[in-house]
Amino acid sequence: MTTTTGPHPTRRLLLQGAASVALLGLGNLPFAPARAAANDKYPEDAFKQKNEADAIKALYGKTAEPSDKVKLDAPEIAENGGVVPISVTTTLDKVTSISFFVAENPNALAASYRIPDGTMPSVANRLKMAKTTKLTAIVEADGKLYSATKEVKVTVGGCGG
Amino acid sequence: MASSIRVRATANGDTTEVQALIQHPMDSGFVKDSKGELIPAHFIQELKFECNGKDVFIADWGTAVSKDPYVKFSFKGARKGDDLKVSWTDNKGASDTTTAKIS
Amino acid sequence: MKARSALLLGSLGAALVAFALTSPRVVAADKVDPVADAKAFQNFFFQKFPNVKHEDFVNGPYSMNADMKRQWQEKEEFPPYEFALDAGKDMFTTPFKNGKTYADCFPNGGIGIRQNYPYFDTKEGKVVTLELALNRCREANGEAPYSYVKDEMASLTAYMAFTSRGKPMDIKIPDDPRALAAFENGKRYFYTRRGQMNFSCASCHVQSPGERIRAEILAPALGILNAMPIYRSEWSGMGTTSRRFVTCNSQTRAVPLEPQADEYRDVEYFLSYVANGLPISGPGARP
Amino acid sequence: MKWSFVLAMLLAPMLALGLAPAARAANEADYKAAYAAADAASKEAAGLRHQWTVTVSALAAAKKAGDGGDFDRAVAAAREAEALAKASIFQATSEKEAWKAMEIR
Repeated sequence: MTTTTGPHPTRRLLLQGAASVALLGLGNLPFAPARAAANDKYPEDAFKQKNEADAIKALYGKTAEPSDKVKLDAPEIAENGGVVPISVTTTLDKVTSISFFVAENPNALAASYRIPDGTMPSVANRLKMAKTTKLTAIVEADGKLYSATKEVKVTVGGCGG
Repeated sequence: MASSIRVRATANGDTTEVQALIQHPMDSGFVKDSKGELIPAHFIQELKFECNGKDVFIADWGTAVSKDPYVKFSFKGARKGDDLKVSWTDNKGASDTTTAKIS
Repeated sequence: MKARSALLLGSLGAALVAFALTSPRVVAADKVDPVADAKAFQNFFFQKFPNVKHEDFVNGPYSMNADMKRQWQEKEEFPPYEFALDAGKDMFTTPFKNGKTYADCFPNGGIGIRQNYPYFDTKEGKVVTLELALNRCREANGEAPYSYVKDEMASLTAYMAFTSRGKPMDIKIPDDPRALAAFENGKRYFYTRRGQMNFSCASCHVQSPGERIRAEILAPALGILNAMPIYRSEWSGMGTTSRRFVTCNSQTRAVPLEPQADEYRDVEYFLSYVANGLPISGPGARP
Repeated sequence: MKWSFVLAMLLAPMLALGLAPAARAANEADYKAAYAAADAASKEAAGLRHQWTVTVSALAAAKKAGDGGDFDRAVAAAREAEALAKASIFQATSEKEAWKAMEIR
């Protein structure tokens, strides 16, 4: 198994990610009005986006900032890439949407949940991951986006056959 | 035919915890079958939970949700004995619905 | 001439003595002693993993790794074998065309008896496993047998296992030389290296349980069948004991035998007997 | 020690190539003979219930190449299948006693 990259490169990735998103954000401000909350119908376009930054933009139309108020719980090594138990909870209030992005999947956006008021801001679900990947959970609270990220190692099992 | 949705909704105090397991292949469209042909995408896109006439939770799912999908959440404002309506539709237009009593 | 024959006799005698000394166990091994084997087998694992509770061994890889155990417990809140369990319950109570049901084929109506399977059938002189008994019940009632590696059989065994959950494994070996031979044959199969990888079951499940084989953690051999049948995320579906044996063989690049071949029945007999006393935990969820 | 080891590693392949006789192209008769030998060994391995999956696939590859007239590849695959089958036969016979070494006593 290739040795995994140390912590500093993931920070570098994050910075690059954030930088490119910011640029994109600036780039299309004039013509695409940023939609405030996740709209109420099935976000078809967001699910089609390949990479994470485009998916976030298509779903929320704005960028997220990492926040330690978003608690993302995922295994360090997935027992199986087909069934990875993942959950997120947050102490932020006025949460209207929670979404999960699996960077290395064919389409980054995995699942998005609309949280009406009166519903607790926490979700547990089981997602598929194609390979070792960065997993990002995004919480939309009071119109702003907060994120948490974790790396999940994924590989096949058994001795090969 | 038994419903494809298994729901457990338990209320303690004002908070109701809901767990759902749904029988569905959730084919992503990226997987090949034994003969090497792509299995077409067939996955639940929207899963809705309603209680006392109000949506309490709506899931928009893509191709990365596991087979026989599971979800857990909790919400306030319901009491023991209330009905929780659960319904899903998939990308082929199929759907299923069930109603569970909050215990 | 006399000297030479004396010399010959002397060397023969020495050889015999040497043979006896060097392999006392070999002589003793000829007499099959399942009770001693089971005790030695269990002690090996209890000493190798002193802080694993004895009954935890039946949880396979999850008894070996905390992170995996957490993922398992999350799955167990609403386990993926729920559907197979319900299907098995329906099938168990749906009568055959001739009006009979599985309950008529099994002691106690098939409820709470999984811990006694496999058993040695003295009439047939062979080991009979739960999967074999279920198919024989179907054939006896004019129904087509199920595949040993597909979902229908897994649903039936899942329901029967569920009705025995927590009961200690209770396999009997009658005082019948053929039963002892079947036990020994199962033991031999378990320790015999096969396939191009040149692994035996013991290479992974005795020498390195708890260690990783790529993404998976290897389960200890003790109690490894107590959770059968299992829902495997790898297969995203149910798996019977037969399916597990067949796929394990092909992983080591050994051509699998036909399901319910004598060797598989005997190795299931051996593995179940040495796990006597450990609780049934089927149906199980595994990676 | 390290240098001599590296040197040996470099020399060995060159020597082997140089010495190999200029093999003429295999013909159908060579293929038939090689396949028959491989098939016999494979059947023996199967009889001992110790067959390897790689033997079966090498044998199939040999047949496919043979049917397609590519006798060089067919003979090579047949020889590989025979070697694999013989290895599995050796494994079966040696394990008759060797398994006891791993037995928990």
